Parts: sequence; C-alpha cells; structure tokens
Amino acid sequence: MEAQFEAVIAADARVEPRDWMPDAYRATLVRQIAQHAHSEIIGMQPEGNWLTRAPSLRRKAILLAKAQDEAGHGLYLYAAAETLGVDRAELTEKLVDGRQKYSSIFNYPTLTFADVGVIGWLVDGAAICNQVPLCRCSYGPYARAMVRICKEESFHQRQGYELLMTMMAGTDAQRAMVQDAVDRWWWPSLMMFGPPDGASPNSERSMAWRIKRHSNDELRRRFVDMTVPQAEHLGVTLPDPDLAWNEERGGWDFGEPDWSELQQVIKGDGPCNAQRIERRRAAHEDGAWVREAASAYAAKKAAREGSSR
Amino acid sequence: MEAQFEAVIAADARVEPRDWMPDAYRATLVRQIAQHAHSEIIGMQPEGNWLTRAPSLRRKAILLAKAQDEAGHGLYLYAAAETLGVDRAELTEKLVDGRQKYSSIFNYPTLTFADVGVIGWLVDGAAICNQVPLCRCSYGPYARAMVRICKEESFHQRQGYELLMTMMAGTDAQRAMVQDAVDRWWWPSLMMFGPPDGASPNSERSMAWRIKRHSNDELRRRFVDMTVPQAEHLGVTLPDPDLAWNEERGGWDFGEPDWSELQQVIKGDGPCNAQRIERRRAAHEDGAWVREAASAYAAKKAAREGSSR
Amino acid sequence: MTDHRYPLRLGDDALIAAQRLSWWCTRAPQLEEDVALANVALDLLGQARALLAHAGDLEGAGRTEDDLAFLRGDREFGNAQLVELPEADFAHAVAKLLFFGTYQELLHTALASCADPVLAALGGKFAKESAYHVDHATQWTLRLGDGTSESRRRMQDAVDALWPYTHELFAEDPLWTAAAADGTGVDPAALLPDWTRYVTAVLARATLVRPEGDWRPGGGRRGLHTEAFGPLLAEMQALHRAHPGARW
Amino acid sequence: MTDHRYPLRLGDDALIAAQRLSWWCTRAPQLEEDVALANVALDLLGQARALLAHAGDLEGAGRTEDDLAFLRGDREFGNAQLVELPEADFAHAVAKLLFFGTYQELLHTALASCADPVLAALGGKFAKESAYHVDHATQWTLRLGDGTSESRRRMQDAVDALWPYTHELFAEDPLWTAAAADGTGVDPAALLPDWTRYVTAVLARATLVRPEGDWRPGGGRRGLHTEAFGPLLAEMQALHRAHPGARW
Repeated sequence: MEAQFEAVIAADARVEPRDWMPDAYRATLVRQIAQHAHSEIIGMQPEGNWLTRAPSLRRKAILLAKAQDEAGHGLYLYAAAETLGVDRAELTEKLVDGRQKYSSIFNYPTLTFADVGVIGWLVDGAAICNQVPLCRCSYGPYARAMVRICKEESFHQRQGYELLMTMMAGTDAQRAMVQDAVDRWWWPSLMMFGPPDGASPNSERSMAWRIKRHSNDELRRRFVDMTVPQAEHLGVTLPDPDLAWNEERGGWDFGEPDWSELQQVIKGDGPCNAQRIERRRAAHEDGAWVREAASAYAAKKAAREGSSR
Repeated sequence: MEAQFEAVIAADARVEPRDWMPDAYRATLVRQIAQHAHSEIIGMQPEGNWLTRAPSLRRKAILLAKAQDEAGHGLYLYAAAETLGVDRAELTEKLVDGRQKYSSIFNYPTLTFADVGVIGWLVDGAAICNQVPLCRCSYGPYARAMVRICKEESFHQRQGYELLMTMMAGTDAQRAMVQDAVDRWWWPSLMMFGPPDGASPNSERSMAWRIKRHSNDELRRRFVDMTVPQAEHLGVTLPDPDLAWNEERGGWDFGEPDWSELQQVIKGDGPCNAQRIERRRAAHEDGAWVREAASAYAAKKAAREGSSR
Repeated sequence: MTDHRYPLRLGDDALIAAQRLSWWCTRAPQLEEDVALANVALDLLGQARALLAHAGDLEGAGRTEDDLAFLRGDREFGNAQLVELPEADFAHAVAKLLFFGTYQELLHTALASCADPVLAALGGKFAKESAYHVDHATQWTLRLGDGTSESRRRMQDAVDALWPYTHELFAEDPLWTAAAADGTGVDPAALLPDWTRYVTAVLARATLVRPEGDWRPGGGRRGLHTEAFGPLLAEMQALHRAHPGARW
Repeated sequence: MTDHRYPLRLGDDALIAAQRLSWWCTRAPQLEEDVALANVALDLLGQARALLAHAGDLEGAGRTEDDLAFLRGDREFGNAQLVELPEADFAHAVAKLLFFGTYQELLHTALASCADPVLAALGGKFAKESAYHVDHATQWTLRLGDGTSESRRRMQDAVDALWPYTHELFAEDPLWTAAAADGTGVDPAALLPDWTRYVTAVLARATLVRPEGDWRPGGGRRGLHTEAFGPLLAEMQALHRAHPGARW
C-alpha cells in the first residue's frame, strides 16, 4: 500500500480519499486544510468590519459578495477536510479553543476603508501566490477545492486593486489613506509566506509529499516581484528602504521582515487575536440553539415520513 | 386622628411621614409619587438617545448634565415615596411589569436633535406647569422634593429653548428640524396635563386633599398661554388651526387633542412603550449581580468590623 | 409618469433591510447561513440600487443612488419600520424575512405588469429573488417553530414582536393610491389577503400562534422612524459624509 | 511653547473615555450609579473640552474644540486604546476607570506644576476630579472583587482583559519625551511606579490577581486604534458631519 502511495506521489498523480495514505500525510493535510478553512472564515471579519460603513452602495455589494465567497470557500475546505475523516464541528472547536490556527494576517485591524482595498491587493495577492501551486497538490479533494477558490481570489484581488486605483485618483485624503494602509499591511503580507526557509521545519516533508511545491522564500520572492510594479502603477511607496532591483537575478531584493512580530502574533499576541476568536466563538455558541432546532426538526420530519409510509 | 389630619389639610399645612393619614390619601400619594419618579427615570431615555450623537461638545455636556439631574430627581422622589412605607425595589418591579405607569409623553421617539430642544421647551415646560403647584402639596416630603426639582426643570427648559433659538438662527435644514419637532411634540405635550376635567375621576379628591391644586384643563390653558408667545418669539408655527386669541377671556383658545391617542398610549400601544420598559428592565436585571455584590461586600465588611472590635 | 418617490420608497425598504441583514455576516448560526443571509442581503442591496437609481432618473435632479442612500437625513427615508428594527436573535431575522419577503414577493409579482416599463422589468427580476427569500424564511420558520422548545419560544417571541409592524406594509397611503390609480405602481392593500393566507399557513405548520392585538405602529412612510433608525443611518452614512464629493 | 499635539492627545483620552462612559446613562446597575457615572463622564468631557480648546489655541489655525472632536478622522485621534475599548459589563467599566483614573490623577497632579500655565491650572483642577474617580472606582473594585463569586469572576475577567492595554499609558513616545524635556508636560513613564503601587494594592485588597503576561498592545498614540474605534467615532461625528458649518 505504501508503495502504491509512493508511486502515485512520484507520478504526480492524485491521492483520493479512499486510497491508503500514511498517518503523517493525513495529519499534515488535516492540519493544513483546517487552517486554510479557518483562515477563510476568520478572514471574513477584518473586511466585514466595513460592511455596514462602506462609502458607496457598489462597494458595499462588492464587500458582501466577497464575504459570501469566503464563507463558501470555508465550506469547500471543511468538506475537503472531512474527506480525511474529521468533522467540521470538531475543527471549529479546535479553532475556538486555540488548538488550531488560522493565517496570522487576519489578526491585524482594518482601520480605514483603504484597508479593504489593500487586503484585496496584497493579502489576496499573497494568498494566490501560496494557493496556485496547491491546485496541483497531491491530495485530490484539496487540489480541486483550490482550483475554484483561486479563480474567485483573483477576482477579489482585481477588485481590491481597482478600489485602490479609484482612491488614488481621488482626494488627497483618499490617497493618504491608501499609502497609510500600504505602510501597515506590507510587512504582514510578506510574513504570510511563513518563516524563512531555514526556520520552517515541516516544509521539506510537505514538498516531498507534493502537498507543497515551493519554499516559503521562493513564494515570497515571487510575490514581491509581482507586486512592486503594481505598486508603481498605483503610485504608492512600499515601506522598505532596502527594496532594489537586482539586475543579475532579474528580481527585486527586499528587506527582512520582523520575524519576532510574526512569532508574537502566532503566539496569540497580535492586535486582534482575542477579538477574532471571541467573535467566532460567540457566533458558534449563540447559534447552538438554532442548529439543535434544525436537527430536532429533521428528526421529527424523518419520523413522520417514516410512519406515514 | 382623622380630625387632626383634616385640620392640617384645612389649614394648608403639611402632613409629615409620622402623622396619621387616611389609607386612600397614602395610596394616592404613593401612586402619584411613584409615577412621577418613574417618569424621571424613563424620561432619561428619549434624550439619552442623543447623548452619543450630540453635534457639539457643549450640547453633549448639557445633555449629560440633564440626564444626571433626572436620575437625581428620580432618587429624591423614590425617597419621598419611601417615607410612605414602600420601597424602591418594589416600585421598580411594578414599573417593569406594568402595574405602575409613567408619563405617556416618554413613549414618543426622539427622531432628530431638535427633539432634544423641544422636549426641554415643551415637555419640561408642561412638567413645570404641573409641578410648581406641587411645591405646595399637602404632603411635606413630596412638596420639598418638588421645590428642588422645579428649580432644575426651569433650567432645563431654558436650555432647551436656547438650543431651539440657536437652531432657528442656523441653516434651513436646522429650522425645518425645529418646526418638524414642534409639529410632532405639540399635541402630546398638551396631553401631559391628563384627560379633560370631565373625564378625570380622581382629580376632585386629590384637590380636596390639596395634593393637586388646579384642574387638568386649567393647567393646560395656563401652559398654552405661556407657550404661544414663546413660539412666536422662536418663529415656529404651533400645529393647531384653532389656536386664536380670545380677547374676552384674555387667553388663547385651542383645539381638542386626540384623546383616543392618549388612551392608546396609556394602554401600552405608544410608539416606544415596549422599548422604554425593556431598557429599564434590562438595566435592572443586568445590574442584579452588581447590587448583590455590593450587599455581600457590605455584610462581609460589617462582620469584619464587628469581629475586630 | 411615475412619481419618483414611489421607487424611492421601495428602494428604501430594500436598502435598510439589506443594511440590517448584513450585520449577520460572520455572526450566523452556521456557515451555510452566512452564505444564505449574505445572498439575501446582496439581492436586497441590488434591488435598492436599481430602485434608487430609477428614482434619481425620474426625479431628474441628478441625484445618484449614492446621493440618495448617503446624503438624506433620518426624516427623508420612507422605509417601513419593520425593516429597520434590530434583530435581537436569529429568530427575529427569520420572522422579519418571512413577513417582509412575502410582502415583497407579492409586490414584485404585481409590479411586473405595471405601466412603468423599468419598474415592470425590475418587478419580474425581483420576484424570483423574493421567492427564494420566502422559501428560505419558510424553511427556517418551520425548523425553529417545530424544532426544540427553546427554538419554539424564541420564534414565537419574534413573531409576536414583529407582527404589529407588518400592518404598516399594507396601510393606506396617498403615494400608493396614486401609483395604483395611474398604473405605475401597486396598492399594497390589494396584496394583504394573499399575504395573510400564506403567512398564516406557515405559522400554523410551524405550530406557532398568529398574534392578536390591535396595535399598529407606523409612520415610516412619512419618515417617522423608530429610535433604532438614527444610529443605523449614522453608521451607514458616516464615512461617505466624512469625505464630501469623493468617489469610491 | 507647548506643542499643541500634547494637550490634544490628553484631550482625546478624556473625550473618548467620556463617550464610552456616557453609554451607561440609563443602563447603570442602580440609580446612584447613573448619577455617579454621568458625573464622571461630565468631568471627563469638561477636561476634553478645555484641553481641545487649548490645543486649538496653541495650533493657531482657528480650530475649535468641535472642529477637533468632530472633524478629524480615525487615524488622527491620539487616545490610548484603553479608553476606546467597549465595556462588556459593569466590571469592565470599573476596571477601566480604576486603571485610567489612577493614571489621570497622577498625570494631572504632575501637570499642575508644569511650565505651561494653562495646563498647570487645568492639571490642578482636574487632579481633584480624578481623585474622586479613583475613589469611586476603588470602592467598586473592592465590592465586586470581594463581593460574590460571580462578581469576583467578572471583575477578574475585566482586569485580565484590560490590563494589557494599561502598558500603552506609560510607553515611551517622542511627544512625551519632548514635553517632559522642556517642562511643558509630563513623561508618564515617571508615573508608573506610583500607579503600579496603588493599583496593585487595590487589586490585592479586592482579593483579585494582578495579571501576568507580556502582551503590550499599543499604537493609539500614533492613531492606530482597535476596530471598536471606527464605529464609536462614526456615531459620535455623524450628526455634526451631516450639517457642515452649522452651529448648535
């Protein structure tokens, strides 16, 4: 069985739910897919903060649609995780009590409406860099979920960038808001690719299993190379004095993120960790009576239909 | 004893807590003072609605100070009621479960900031007309509470009128807000004096006992005569086509309020009845653990002090 | 020609309903419901945008959907009070959607054959959306009403709290009368029998009691709102108003 | 001369604290507390007005207290995050007042002998007010901490939740350093030992545990606020902004 699994991996084919797989492979996938699903759900909050205050009806509609997409992504991903023999309720418990993580980027607050645009541009942009390779991930259900998700993420990224273009063509106050948002989100976005390769212990195995296909630093460089010209086109300055074109490499050199900040946020001490988990916990607990009612009703209905046969 | 009570009333002197008094006199006073206290407390809500949105810091301070005064008035009045052998907690229960009333005027919503001014001018103005004679009420503690309250109410009335003067000297939108607020609050203010004399069954006895000194209609006329020139000075139109100077009487004739509306609001079907009581109930219930803690602490402290003697 | 205040008022209903509903995003009892409620809110917001834009066109004063949404004051909104009421729990959201959605479905269906071609086209499109909203609210009314004892209590409380505010949807009003008279709109009074029949049947199936009582709050159509409306509007408009003239 | 941003920042602390506290009006656990909390809020609002007016004078650009309160954006407010945090229950309000009030009392006392004569006079006046706030908060901390088991749990939760935000009050900042250097203001770091001594003693008497942990959120002084701040400001400013240039 193990040989067959190795052969599938080696052939760059897909492992499917019914196939045998090593326990560690399964555990790694559950952890990664759950974290990804949690990130979609928690990720609704920072932008959701502006839903009721969006400054135009069009932007309000875009925000709502995006939040809806994210909830949908969370659903696909939880479903993909469930093919590995866990269930959504259990994963939600683990999120709420801190045993599973979500992307640290969502522990930063959205302070102005420009943050909504910058999250689309930089955060969704970084997510896409991370996720496009996952469309070829060795685990079939995850790979297929990613295909659909990546398509929608690109759409969100374009919308975010378009908001920023509109604001940069607007008033001085709007331009200042955009620059301020870029200043705040740039470094956290770079940290979305995880610690530097030397400090990322699980990466190698994930790459061997073809869950992961590129190293953190490789993806980070790709993101910077993609983003710098977009920033120029937008007319904003990226807050990194070390940013410089490297003729030889044909890419951009950039400074070192403050990794101690990343560690701190992961540990739980980011600006919004407590608030994000609390909101999710409250929604889950306040909704318990509703879920119980739905189960009770379904049971009654089944019993009635059974007895009327 | 009854003769002595009658003599005190006849001499226009004061009945004090330790004096004998007829049960019906006591019950009437408890009902009236409690209703009055409840009105102060519930009356904090309509204006309190604008505390967090007041358009200038000065107006915010004035509103806060007024709300504070009203809470203080509630405290004096509950204290006056307690001299008659009831207690505040019991009266609060009766308010919350609907066995005791408060002034129906507070069941109307405050829709714009002009309402804050109009409540000061018309509602406090009507309250003062009602309350000034109560400073000579036959029951001493109530009469003395009223002296202090009336002084502060006059201050509130002047502040309300001053806000309206400022707004009338402002933009077209501000002037329209004032007129709109006057249109909405005029008739409810007239109804604050209660039903017409013919339909006010308890009035006669209260007058005999010198709790009340003027009939509802008498006070209503006094209020209209006082208010019409103020409206002219302000530059607003009172929404009553029948309003006309009566040369002969030397006062203003005015139209008939819609008494069915008053009955409906008293019955519980005013725009804000449910909301007002719910807020009061929630504050009382949410505060129960705090009051319990204060009692428990006081008991512990007393025990400690007792044992350390 | 259609009085611009007619689509404006219908647009206000949809806009304020969408604003309240969007609060649920990230707070729904399950993720499927985050998706579903956002979907309903998006439909309502789309309806609001089309109706406000049409009102602006008819008015001919150059006001856009955003001017109408963000630059009118509390007293200039003509939505029914029902849609502005806070939703104390999920049962309130469900009851409101049942009552308001059923009204909207009947209204939109009738509107589809009105004399204003824009409104007729919108009515046809919106009717399909509303039908989905009603179906969704109906399913939840049944689950909550006929679910557990707690859900039944909460659902009945919500029905009792919101029922009085449904009367305003069908109340007589000069704008409705005029629109119905010249065929550019619908008199909602004509929709009441079907509304009552449907809603009563759903409540009965859900083992819920249809409220009695004759309290009929109203005034929303004349810009007289509840005290919950001012803060809702303050939040909705604050950013737009903080940057006069800016495009977003 | 005093940097106008110095009194502006102190004024923002007082203003936002007053705005949060005024929410309690009509919601306090007993009427005496409606009176007392309104009184504290009034003091804080008075402090804010005097400080913002002084900042406007020093700036010399003609901005009034209202311009500064109602026409600045979210990123321009320099209050500490502590004061903007929502107050989940009465214990949170008490803990916040204990922490912030003690800081204010020490600050105002020190300010009374600073080189800016306006600030010195205000400091003397405000110190008396703050002393009352601290006394009030101390009494309630004792009652809740050493009251019932529920009140103790709630009070400890509030202390744990707010404690991390107290660090920002004493954190190093260029504006503090400059103000302390030329004597026009106070470096709050100098107040920390007295603050810690007093607050620790009160917590101990109240049988509460002083929190550990090294999380030190901050940023308020640079206009980096919590997500709770935007909605607070939107509500506070909406009416003022809806009527540009109007007097009230």
